[in-house]
This record gives sequence, C-alpha cells and structure tokens, in this order.
Amino acid sequence: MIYREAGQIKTTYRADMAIFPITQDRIGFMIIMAVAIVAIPTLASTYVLEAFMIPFLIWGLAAMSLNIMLGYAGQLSLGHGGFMAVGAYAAYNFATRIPDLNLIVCFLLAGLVTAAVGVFFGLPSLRIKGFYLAVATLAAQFIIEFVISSFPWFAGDNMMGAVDTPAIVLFGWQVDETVERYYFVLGFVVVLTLLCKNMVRSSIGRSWMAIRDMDVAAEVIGIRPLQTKLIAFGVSSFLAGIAGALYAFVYLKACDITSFDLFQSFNILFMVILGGLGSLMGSYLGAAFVMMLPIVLNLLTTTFLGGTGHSDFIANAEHMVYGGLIMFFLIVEPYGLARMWTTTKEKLRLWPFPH
Amino acid sequence: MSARKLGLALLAAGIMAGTLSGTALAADKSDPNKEQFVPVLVYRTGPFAAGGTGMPGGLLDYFALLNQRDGGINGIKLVWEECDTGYKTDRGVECYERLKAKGAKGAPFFLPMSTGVAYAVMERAHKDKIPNVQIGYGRTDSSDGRVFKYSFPMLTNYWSQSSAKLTYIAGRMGGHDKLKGAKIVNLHLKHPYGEETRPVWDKMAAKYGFQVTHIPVPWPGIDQKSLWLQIRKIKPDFVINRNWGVSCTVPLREAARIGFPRDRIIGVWWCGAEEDAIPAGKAAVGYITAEFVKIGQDVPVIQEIFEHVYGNMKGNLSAARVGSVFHNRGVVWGIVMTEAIRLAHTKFGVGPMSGEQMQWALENLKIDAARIDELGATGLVPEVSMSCFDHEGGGRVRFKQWDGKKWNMITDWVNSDESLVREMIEASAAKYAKEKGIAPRDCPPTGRFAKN
Amino acid sequence: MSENKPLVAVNNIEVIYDHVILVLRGVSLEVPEGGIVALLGANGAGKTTTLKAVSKLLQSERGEVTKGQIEFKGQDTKSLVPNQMVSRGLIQVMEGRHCFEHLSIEENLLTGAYTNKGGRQKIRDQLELVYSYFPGLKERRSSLAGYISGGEQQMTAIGRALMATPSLILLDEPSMGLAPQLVEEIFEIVKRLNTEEGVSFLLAEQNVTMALRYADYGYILENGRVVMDGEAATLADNEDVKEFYLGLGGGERRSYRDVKHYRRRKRWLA
Amino acid sequence: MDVVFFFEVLISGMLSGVMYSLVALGFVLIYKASGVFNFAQGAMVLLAALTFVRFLEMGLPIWLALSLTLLVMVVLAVLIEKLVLSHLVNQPLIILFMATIGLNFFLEGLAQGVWDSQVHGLDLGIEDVPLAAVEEVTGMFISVFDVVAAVIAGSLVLVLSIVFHKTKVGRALRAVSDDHQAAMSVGIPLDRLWAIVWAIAGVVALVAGALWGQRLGVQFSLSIIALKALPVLILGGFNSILGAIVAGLLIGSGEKLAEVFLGPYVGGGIEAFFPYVLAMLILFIRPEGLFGDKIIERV
Repeated sequence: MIYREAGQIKTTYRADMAIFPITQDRIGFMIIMAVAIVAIPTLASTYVLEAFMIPFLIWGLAAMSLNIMLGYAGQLSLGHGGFMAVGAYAAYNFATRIPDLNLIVCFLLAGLVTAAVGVFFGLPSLRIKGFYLAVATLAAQFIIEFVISSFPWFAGDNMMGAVDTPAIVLFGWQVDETVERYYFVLGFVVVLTLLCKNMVRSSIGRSWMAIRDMDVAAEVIGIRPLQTKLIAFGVSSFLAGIAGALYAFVYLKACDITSFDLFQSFNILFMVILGGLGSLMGSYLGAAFVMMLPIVLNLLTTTFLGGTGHSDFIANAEHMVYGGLIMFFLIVEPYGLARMWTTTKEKLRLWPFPH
Repeated sequence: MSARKLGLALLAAGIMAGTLSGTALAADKSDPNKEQFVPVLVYRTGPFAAGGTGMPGGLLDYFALLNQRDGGINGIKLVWEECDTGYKTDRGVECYERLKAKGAKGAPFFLPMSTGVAYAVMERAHKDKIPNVQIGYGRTDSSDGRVFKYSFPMLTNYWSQSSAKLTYIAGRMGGHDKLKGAKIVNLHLKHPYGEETRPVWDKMAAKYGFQVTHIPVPWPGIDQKSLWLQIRKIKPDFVINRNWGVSCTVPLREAARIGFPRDRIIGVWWCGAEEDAIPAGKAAVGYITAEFVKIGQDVPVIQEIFEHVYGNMKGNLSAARVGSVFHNRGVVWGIVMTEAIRLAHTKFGVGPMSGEQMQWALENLKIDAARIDELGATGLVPEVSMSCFDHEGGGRVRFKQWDGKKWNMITDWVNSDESLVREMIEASAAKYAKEKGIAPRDCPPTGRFAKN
Repeated sequence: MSENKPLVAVNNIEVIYDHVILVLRGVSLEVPEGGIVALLGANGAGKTTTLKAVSKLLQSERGEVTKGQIEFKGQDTKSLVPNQMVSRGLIQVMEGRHCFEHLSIEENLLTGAYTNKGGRQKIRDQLELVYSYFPGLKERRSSLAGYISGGEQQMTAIGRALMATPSLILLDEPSMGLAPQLVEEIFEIVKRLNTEEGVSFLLAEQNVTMALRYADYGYILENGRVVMDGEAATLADNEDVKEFYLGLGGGERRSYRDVKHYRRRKRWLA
Repeated sequence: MDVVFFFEVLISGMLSGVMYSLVALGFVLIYKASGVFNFAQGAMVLLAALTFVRFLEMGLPIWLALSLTLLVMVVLAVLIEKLVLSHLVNQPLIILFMATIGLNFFLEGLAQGVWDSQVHGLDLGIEDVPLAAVEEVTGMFISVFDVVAAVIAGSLVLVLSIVFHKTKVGRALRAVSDDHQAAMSVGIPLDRLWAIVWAIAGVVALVAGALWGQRLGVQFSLSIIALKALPVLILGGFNSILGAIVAGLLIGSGEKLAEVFLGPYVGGGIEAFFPYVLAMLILFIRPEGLFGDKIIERV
C-alpha cells in the first residue's frame, strides 16, 4: 500500500498535467532534491564531491542529452564526445575573447554553438538511419577533433595544445571551493533536467517518439521528419555542449581535445542504454553505473587487497567484472536501470498481494 | 528475481564500500609519523600498459630498495598507494583527489604519469600546494618556476630534447653550419603532445636554415603508409619520430618497406623503449632515440635493486624487465624524488614531509656528480640543479641505438640549446601568467642561465 | 470432445511476463489428432500467449509458465526448446507472418526444412507439395519476401511451416490485415491440408465467423481465462457468442445488466 | 602529377584496405547471423593474437599453437552463446549491441589478465620488404607481406560467401539475422548456429590478429584496429561479405590518395575522418551500403 495512485483523483487539468502526478513521486523528487542540496554537500567528503558527484552530474547531463536524441527521437549518435568538445572550446573562447561576459551567458552561447554544429551533422539523418547513421555522427566526432586540433586558434594560439580554462566568476563570486563548484553544476543540471522533462511531455516530445517508433508513419500523420529530427539534434547537442563546457571548466579545469575522444562518445552511449532508453532518470542512473562502477571496483580492490603491489591481473579483473556486470544487468533487465525501477514500482503497487 | 536482488545489493554494497573506503584506509596500523606517504599512479591495462607498469615499477623498486637496505630515508619508511588511471585523464583526476590527503601530511608530491593528467591537475595541485612533478614529459613552459610555482617538468622537457636532437643531428652532419639546406621531417602524433614541439622546430629551422616538414600522424597511427609515401617524396635527411605506443613502431616498419635507413630516424624517448622496437623486428635495427637515463643493468644501483629487492621477492615487475628503459626511468624518478625528500629533512627535520615543504626542496635540489657516484647511479642520472627560476634543472639528453636485441648508449650527455628554449618558455609562461592573473615571482636566473 | 487421445493437452497453465504481469490464469484446452481447434477472443485475451506457451516461443519473451503443464503427444514439454518441438512435429506460424524479408520465397520455404532430416530429395518433394497448395508462390519463388503482398507472405509462412512436415500447426491470426476473399482462400487451404495431409491445427483468431466455419471445436478466451468452449456449431449458435463475437445481436439492445451474464455464469467454471 | 607515384599510392592504399577488410569480415559474420553489431570483435582479435603468440613463446610449434588457439576461440564462442546470447534472444538489437560492449570489456580484461599487457613480437615468416620484381620494372614499392595478406583475405571472402549463400546453415544464419523469433519458430536452433558463427568469427579474428600482429606487435592496440574497420563495414554494408572486401579497397585507396594529395593543404592527418566522410557520401546514394541488404520499410 506504500506506492499506489489509487485515491489520488485529479480534479484540475493542472494537476493532471503536473510533472509528477503521483504524490509519492512528488515526495520522492523532493527527497532527492533535499539530498542533493543539503545532505550531500554537508555529509560527503571533498573526495566524494570532486571525484564522484561533480563528474556524475556532468555525465548525467551528457547522457540525458543523448537520451533525448536516441531514446526519444530514435537517432543514434556516436559523436556526443565531439559535441562536448565543441561546447568546451566554444565556452573557452567566449570566456577568454570577450572580457566580462557572464559565465552563464557564455555557457549558454557555447550550447547554442554546439546546437548549430549538431544540427549540421544531423542533416544526413533524413536519409540515413540506424547504425548507418552512426557513421555520420562518427564523422562528426573525427572532424571536430581534427578541426580543433588543426587550428591552434581554438586553443587560444597556445603552444602547448592543451589549455587551462579561466576561473569561474559569477557576479563577482569566485566559484572555487569544491562545494561551490558542486552547486554550480547542480544548478545547471536541475534546471536543464526539468526543462527536458517538460519538453519530452510536450508536443515536440510526442513527435520525437512518433518519429522514433516509425518515421514513415509519423510523416503520414503530418509530422515533418527532417524538422523534428533536427530539433532533436539541436536540443541534444545544446545540452551536450553545456555538459562539455562544465566538464572542461568545472571538472578538468583544462580544455584538452583528448578528453573528448571517441571513447567518451561510447561511454555516453553506454550510459544511455544501461540507464534505459527514453528515460531521463535512466540517464542519471546509467551515468552513475558507467562512471562510478569502475572507480568503485578499483576502490574495493584497494580496500581489500591494500594499495600496494597490485598485480596486473587484478587491474584486468576489474575490467572483467565491469564487463561482466554490464552483461549481467542486461540479461536481468534489458531495458535498463530505469525499467528496473518501474518494475519495482509495479511490484510495490501490487504488494503485498502479488497476483 | 533473486539474481536481480543480488545485483542490486552488490551495487549498493559497492557504492557504500567505495565511499567508506576513504576513511577505512586512513586507519593504518603503523605509526604515521615514521612514514612518508607517496601516491603512485599506474596504468596496467590498455595500449600504454608497458610504460604504465614499467615506470611505477622502477620507482617502487627504488623505494623498496631504500626501505630494505637503509630502513627508509633517515629512518622514515616510504609507503605508497597505487591508483590505476588506465591512461585516462578523468580517472587521473579521480586518483589525484583520492590520494592527495592521504598519509600524515597529505601527498608530498604528485607524479601524474601522463601529459593529460598533468594539465588537469595543474590548477588543483597549485591550490592544494602539492608539487606536480613531470619527469621527461608534461607542460614544457612550466619550466619557468616564477609563474608555475608547483609544477616541475624536471630533468629535461620536450623543447630541450628537440634542440638536443638537432645538436646530435648537426654532429652527424658535421656541424651546425652543415644544416643549411638539410631536410628534416617531424613525424608527430596529431595530438597536443605530438604537436607541442612544432614551434621549436620551426624556430630552429629559421635559425639554422634547414627545412622542416611537419607530418601529423592521425590517431591511432597503426597504418602510416600514406605518410611514408610522402616522406619518400621529400627524401629527408632525418625523420623525427614523435609518437606514443604502437604509433612509434609503425614508422620503423614503414621505413623498412621503402628502404629509409633506420639510423636516420630519431625518436622521442617515449618512442624509445624495448616495447617500441621489438615488434618491428629486424626493421628496428639501427633506430636511434633520445634518452634521459642510462639503459641496462650495469649500474650499481640497478644491481642493488636486483639483489635486495628482487632477491627478497619484493620486486614490482618481472625480473626480466629490470634494467629496461621504462624500469630505469622509474628508478631515476625514485632517485630524484627521494633526494628531494632527503633535502627537505635537512631543513624541516626528519619526518613525513608536506607538499609545501617538498616544493621548497624541489626548488633547491642539487644532485652533483659526486652525489650521483655515491648513490651508485653514475651515468644513470644527469646532474640536477633546480631553482625557483629553473624548474627543469638539467636539460641534457643522451642518445641510444637499437641493435636488434637491446639498446646501446651511443652518446654522452648532449646539451640543449638553452637560450633558444628558455626564450620560448618564458614567452609562453608569460602569456599564461597574464591569462590567469598570476604575478610572476622574482627569482634571479641561476645555474646554466646565470649571467656572468 | 473427440474420443481420440489428444495431440496437445494444455492443463491449467498460468503465464507471467516479466515476473509481474499475469497474462494467463488457469487455461486448459485440448487439440485432438486431426482436428482444427479455434481459440477465439478479443485483442489481449491471451490467445497468442497460449500458442507461444505451447510452441515454447514464450521463453524468448521473458514470459514464464508458472503453473500447470502442457503435453504434446502424451509427453510433458516442460524441458523442451522450440526447435525440439518442431522436430517432434509441432510448429507455430506467428501472428504477422514474420517472413524473412531478405530471403527469397523459396529460401524462406527451405528454412522451414531445417529440422527435416529426410535428405535432399525429401526436401525437394516437400517443396513441390507446398507449391502444389500455393501455386502463386511458385511463380514468384525468387522474389524477396519483404516485397510480396500480405496474402503471399501469409502463404509463405504457412508453406514454410509445412516444410517441417508437422503434425500440428499453431496458426496465429492468419486473417490479420487481409482482404476477406484472401482470408477465405487461406482457410480453404487450411481445411484441405487438414483433410488431405492430416495436419491438425490450433487456430487463434479474432475473425470468429470464419474460424467457427472451419473449426471443429472452439475455446473462447477472455482476460486470460477460458470462459466458454464447445463444438464449433454449438458455439456459433450460442446467443452470447452471437451477440458479442459474431455481431448478430437480435434486434433491440439489451440492458447493460445482461451484457456480461455469461461471464458471471462462467466465472465459477473457469 | 607523377603517374607512377599516383598508382603506387593507389595500390598500396588498396592493400592497406584489405587489411581493414580482414577485421571488418569478423563484424560482418556476426551481423549476418544475428543482426548484431559485435562491438567485441576488436577484443576478439586481441585475444586470438595474444593467445597465439603466447603459445608460440612457450615453444610450441606453429601448427600446435595455431590449433590450440583455434580451440580456445571455439570454446569461447560456445561459452559466449551459452552464458550471454542465449539469454538475450529476441531482445532489441541495441541491447544485444550493448551486451557485446560488456563482452568487449570482459575479453580485454581476460586477454590481458591471463596473458599480459606487454608488447610481444610475432614473426610469421612473411617478409615485409618490397617485391623486387615490381620495384625493378615500375619503381613502385609493393610489400610481399601486403600481397600475401590480400591473397589470404580474398580466399577467406570466397569461402565465407559460399558458406552463406549455398549451404543450409548459411541460409538459416541469414534467416536468424532477419527475425530471431521467426527463425526459432521454424525450428532453427539459435544456440547452435550462434555458437558456430561466433567460432567462425573467432577464426577470422585469429587470422586478422596474426597478420596485424606481425606488423604492429601483439599488444592491446590490436583491438583499436576495429575502429579502422568500421567505415569499411559501413560502406560495404553490414551484412555483405563481398562488400567488406570491396569497401576495404575503396576506403584504403581513398584515404591514402586523400592524405597524400589533399592532406598537405589542410594540415595533414585527414586520414582519421576521411573514410567516414567517404562512407557517408556513398550512404546518401545507397543508405544500406554498397552491397548490404536493402532496407525494407513498410507501414
């Protein structure tokens, strides 16, 4: 009886259209926010914030950006690492070349630049589909890497190739301490996630899903495929660009093209699939899994086997466990961690009388 | 169903244990005031594992030797914790955050083990006051210690190396004046690390009147046929091999295919390990690379490691790798870092050192020939003379050649073109200082830069 | 029910998907040797699930038979996998045909002979037999199955099943998306196969009129339960069936209270 | 322009391309049999080559090392089928794709964990030197090794094409890739077929691994070659064995010509993305690749 929508009667349209129509979900959301805003910063160590929470939020945002494209609009992209790079370098250039530009504006501009790039590389999506579309986005990945590394202008004509990002200053407030940087990222993530949540429930979200499920049929009922797909590319790469800027400015504190290579694109894809296609929450669950699990495995071996004299085999065993767990989770629940959550809710709804 | 629950439980347990382990490890049994904690980054898996095990292996072998033979440094035992980055920058940052506060006084210094990690922790290390030490790699312009207080690209940096290579090439051609009209191809990885030496080659080409062609190798560089077809058209006198991992080996094969002499390929030291030459087989014979240590087992300190460390089954590598390129570099790192700890003890008293104290020690470190002999490291380590002005403290390079079985040292220490390199470093560092709003410290030129 | 020993006996099975969704509860049915049995019901009543439970295809859909048992030729099928069912003579033609789009019609048919151990000549003979029932397919034998019409695909699918020389074919919604004439044609062929080749059929259909015309016996499924069964003729005569499945309500509307009365009656029997 | 040089670039490019085709072939096999893009193919190349070279280093004669490695790959295929794939039958293809990513990590760890992460030299006894005759007549440098590799790749393609298009098992495999469940419904034993095809893919991986291993040394980087095989795969069509080889020739020659003749004008290194651009351009004309099965869309 803990989780049940029965008895929650919606009396207004507003209530019916709320983001969290079920009270328990609403309470759940409040709890998550309370934990994220109050509990984590006060309880977690600097290490946990720096090494887990900040990158987790950024990767969650990146995964959400791909999930919008893949999970909602059905367009596979292996270029999101490249889009993040565009965002990072765009933000770097805005921040260093236009003095006194508010950093939030700067990030948003970077997002827009990335969106433009994303839309450009999304053009082939009208004709090319599925895994074949992946090639277009792979080309995007490599072309972006090539352009950024070929023209030193992007890296501020720096002889070193990699560049440090400027300090984050907002209205005279220097975002420098770990907790401050955590809030900075959290702010972006919460606002953008709520916006996305609303977007996927709106008519654009529905037309994405229609395109995903059967684009020819969607076209027949009056959805313009190219426009819809391009909006998905645009929104998705906008988010990816912001995630990239956050990654460079807040996490790495450096712009280095090698941090946005193909493997990061793959990682984002893993997060989306493991988290659950077409679930915003799944993006974050997936990000947690893909980003944190290897570190946790590593910490576990360090804890239990001591921090010295690891054999190569143990390092490789971590890979094996990680790969094994991916397969294990897929076998147990192919539709991702988010679906696991839904199934659990289903069980709670029936509890204590299953059938 | 039970399997699913088990999975979730495992995940939950994993995350719990992960977050808790930070505290769990701090509670060590032995007296923390008698120990010097050192963070050690490794990468045991992936395409660069040869270096990622070899160098930490040598470093730890030397630490083990000191613990075993001398009972540590002035009675302070060295203890360490490894962290595997897999050669990924983000994991490197995680490792930095994980290890920076361990030990009695936190990490005394940090060896990032990759250029990407070196960049990513540059600012963090500065803020945390932990010296970021990159020996033989890293951010070249941080040799200007006035701007980069906590970054130490020690022994020699890439620009020094490139100028030393030119000195070597000039020697082969019969003097710097013979360089005029010569052709050199700079075959480099298309990657910030690979591109970093382009400006110095351009500058030297202008100075000495030779022609340099930069040919970027697209990652991962497993097939460089088209590049070598271009090289064949150019007919260069020398080819610089500035790659990393497998892309170091491929040029040797390609050169053999078109009959380009291998002793005219001069590799960066990161293309100069056994692991780079062996896979090329016969194609590698004659290949020459730069080096900043001495290779082989015929050094007393390496012998001692063999005896004390491997003799007591405390070795960190398979015994066959002792004396190999990566291992000896690791030993040299160990020597340099422990000498700095020793120096710190003389000023701050015997005990675990903090990052700030090590910053002082590294800036004042001098290892002269007499001390090197005393350490049993004659020829293994170049002389070091650090200062606030000069965070490189050396800049000398040796060259070695592959004979099909092993590396043979073919030159003694070759000097770099100090004034040319220093000028570029200062320009780049000044730009950084301006961007970051750092006021450079006021330090007088010292050692090799002192104006007499 | 016929006197013969049943070919398939489904005994009180319960099917759960994904560990949570209960789809079938206590379904029992029998298919006699040489019979055509119809399984009737609306969308989502559980017809397809029943067929897949029998053919063992359920395994690949995260579904699970949690209670009851299924016997084929007197043998419990619990531990068998689909290809074992096929080689024992039970094959399913899935809803929506499921032809192999990138294979030609003939290649499609030949895949059906995968378990046919009779050798090359036997397979050729069987192929000719199939073509004799579906002459249209022979003409288009080299066309890709993805490009042929729905009716041809349905024929290909049935022909493909025949290639395995089955004794029982589970036929799921053969009428789906086809023109009435084509449906009629296909049912005629089914009937001929039944009488001439002695193949038994278990037929899941929404088109109750058609199914009851050709079947000997019928079961009506609702919400995962068998609510009614009987000889085809009896069912076709039943007032409720007429009203709700055949659309032959007698003139005036009845009150809502009467609508589900047979359900009430049947609830205690299920 | 120097004509001889042009042809030299063209021919050596084609020979390079064939080396990519060898790797692409492994992908094609598994795609053809299950519709799955096998991300772990690169790891399989690594595992096969590493196993082979370590057996050789133990002092086994080459035929024994080869047979033992083959055995390992077959056992591996059976295990993969039993433990992973059989549980994922009929799931969306992206899920199976994801599972192969997990498998990729697992195999990378396994290969390096059981053997090691060091670099091993491998000498198959095929000389990697210019063909003297060709050099004398034309002035072109064409390596013996490349020609041998091309011949091996060609024969593999021939044999596999026959298997897929002329045999019962081949037909069944193509049926499986179209529709898992329908294949099961007509009595095709998915488990056995998948084990077979993964075993064949393992064998192809061994061939690719050994040839690449001689050139690069047997080391982790072998798994990265998969990346170069990707555009070949896409251009040729995921399920065309012939396509893999033709696309290899096209991509190889295309990227070399581009790098040599266009590269210097844009800073060089365009080989990294040029194959993808080439593949993309051709996909505009044929969205299913040059030789891939037509994409059939019905509403």
